[in-house]
Amino acid sequence: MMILLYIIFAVIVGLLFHGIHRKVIARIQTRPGPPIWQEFLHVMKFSFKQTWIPKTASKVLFVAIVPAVIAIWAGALYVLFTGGSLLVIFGVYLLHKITEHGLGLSSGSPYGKLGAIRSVLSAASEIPLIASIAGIYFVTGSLMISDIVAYQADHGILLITALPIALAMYVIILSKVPYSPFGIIEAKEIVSGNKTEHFGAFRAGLEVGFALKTFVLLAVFVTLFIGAMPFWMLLIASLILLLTMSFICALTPMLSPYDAVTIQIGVIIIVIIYMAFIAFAGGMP
Amino acid sequence: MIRKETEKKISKDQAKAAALISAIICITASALAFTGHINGWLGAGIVVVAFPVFVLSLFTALRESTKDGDYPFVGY
Amino acid sequence: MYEAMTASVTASMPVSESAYGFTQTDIEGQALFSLPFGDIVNFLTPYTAVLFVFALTFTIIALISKPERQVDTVMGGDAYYTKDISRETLRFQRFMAIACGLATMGGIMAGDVFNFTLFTAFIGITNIGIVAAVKNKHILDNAFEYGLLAMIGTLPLFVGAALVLATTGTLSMWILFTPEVAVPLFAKLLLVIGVIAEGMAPVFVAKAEITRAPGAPYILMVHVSSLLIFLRVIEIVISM
Amino acid sequence: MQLIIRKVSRILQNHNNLTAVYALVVIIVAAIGLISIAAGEITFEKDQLYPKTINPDSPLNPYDRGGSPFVPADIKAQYPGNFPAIGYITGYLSPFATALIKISPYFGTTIVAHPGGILDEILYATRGLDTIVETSILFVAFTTAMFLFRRDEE
Repeated sequence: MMILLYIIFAVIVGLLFHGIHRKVIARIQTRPGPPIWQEFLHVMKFSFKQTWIPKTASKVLFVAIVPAVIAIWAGALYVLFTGGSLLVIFGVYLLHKITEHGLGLSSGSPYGKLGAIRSVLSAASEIPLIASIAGIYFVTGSLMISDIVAYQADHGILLITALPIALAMYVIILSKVPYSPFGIIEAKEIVSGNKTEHFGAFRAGLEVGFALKTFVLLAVFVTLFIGAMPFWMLLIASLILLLTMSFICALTPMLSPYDAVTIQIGVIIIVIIYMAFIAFAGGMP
Repeated sequence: MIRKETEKKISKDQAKAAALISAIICITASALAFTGHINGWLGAGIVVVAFPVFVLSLFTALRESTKDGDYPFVGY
Repeated sequence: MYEAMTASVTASMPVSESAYGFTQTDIEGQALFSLPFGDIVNFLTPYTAVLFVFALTFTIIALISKPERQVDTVMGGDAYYTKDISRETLRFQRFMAIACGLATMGGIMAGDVFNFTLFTAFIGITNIGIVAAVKNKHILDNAFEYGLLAMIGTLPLFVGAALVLATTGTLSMWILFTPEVAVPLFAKLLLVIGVIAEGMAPVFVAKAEITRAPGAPYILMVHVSSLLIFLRVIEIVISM
Repeated sequence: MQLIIRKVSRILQNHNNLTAVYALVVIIVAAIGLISIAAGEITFEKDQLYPKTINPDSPLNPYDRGGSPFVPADIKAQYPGNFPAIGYITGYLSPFATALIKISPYFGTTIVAHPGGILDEILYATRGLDTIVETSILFVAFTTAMFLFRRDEE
């Protein structure tokens, strides 16, 4: 498998998805919105700009965190396409959280710091994540993505048979999409949150990493809950999933930080009740 | 933030060289993994490490100018 | 007799990997590597290898990176000032951050439940050490709550390990991860909530406030260690 | 709905409630534990890896391990393959010590001179890495206490 081609393709598609996301949100709010290739323009614009490291920053951390973002998601993409362990991908999801903290903390800027603090707060979203992973293992008996895909070929798609788990995963992915109601780390009152001080080439690199992230998360959801499909179908299914999220993002205000956490804890309680229910009912229906 | 005037800067040539080298590493590793000369996970590991370097050095090489006074996107 | 003994020591040292229980699981794939320390056989799977590399990277960053200088704006004016960390505090925080990184790597590699809980307690102590060096009442208040939590958390943590030993008769993950051995749900829950208290607060409130402390690379190690050890305990609990 | 969320998040965001919230979680888990003990799900495994006989008359109870000096001790191990000379003081050597043995005939003279050397002597009890980690925890805790104490003096 040409891993490099897949990564580059995923970056392009991810950037395009971000653009479509913005366009849809704008149209729902009856604004014209930017063109869908706006995110490419962003990356180009940031890379043409001057780049330096702020004087107050912790230099090594400031620079190293950007390649870390790209590297972890590129690794997650490889694991996804080779049908490796689901645990690795969601390990990467949590590692992404660490890079978010690092982004905000490294610059010394108060806005970045606030973004990092909110990012630590929103780490409660990993609890529904763990609940849904345990739920998937509970239902399918394996965490290898290839096994989960094979299970769905035999037993029907998990989106229908294990809806609460899919719901929990949906909330997790929603909390990482731009303009999400859970996106407290980049709320407008703290400028760009933890990305504030990363400008120029660093910001362009971050956009590339985040594009990879969006693509991987959407593709993981589709693969986990709908099953194996040809590549073009995967892209279309991811796009439809993204569009549902665009509607939510366009129509909901951003939650206040602790309310976002509380709602995510509510989701885990639903998943736990569901798992207790199927445990008592004796396995899957 | 205040710009530190005495900062050592990476020249465009250095950035270009880094981008070229990391691109070659990426392509070689993924090609070798594709043809089966090295393990798939090893190839992926190399690409995962080299690709971010490629992205960052490419963007650093693309930057418009190393001198002050050139703000192409100020205003609309 | 003594010669015979030392000869046997030198001869039979390299233990082949097949001596241990599992080579392939449904959860994280093929075990890559094992390092025996007597009864405690540490190992890496693809999953823990990813975590290990990440922990190593951030430990190295903590080692070589200088701390950032936090900027505070003065309200009602244009002025701002930066906070500097004193040399002693810096050295202490760096020492604690590296100890924390080493403990994290140990916890990730641990192949034995009791050893894992020990490394987790180690992480809790180093985390408090990193934060305790900061001179700021608000942060110290939160660090105090966090320290209380870490102390309470050792109880479920070690009770969990003890229950695993009592109900299965062994502590080795190589045996516990095989499907024949059943670990009660209670022991698993105790392990998880123990790690939650050691590594991270239930809803992160104290930890989020701790993040306000200056010294980014070291404060970041608090998060790196707790999230990685949480990922590891999830893997252990699901595999058991 | 919104009011409930507000109310819950108001409790969660106060760091003084932290231990109370955690204690609630511990109580819930303990309740699950009591239920599962009552339901007979938790049973003691008779075949323990590290068996222990308690002699209540011994003044050393419960630390009385038994055995006599200068005779190989009766030690059980999970992986006897790692212990070519189990029961002896050099029953287990760390990987580093093993490497040194292979290149030097004088390892015995350095047995306490490197980290792991002295612990190799303790390792006859098969769980040496635990000993290392435990002492490291103590060391780090003392370092923190020392740092804070000295800072107060300034």
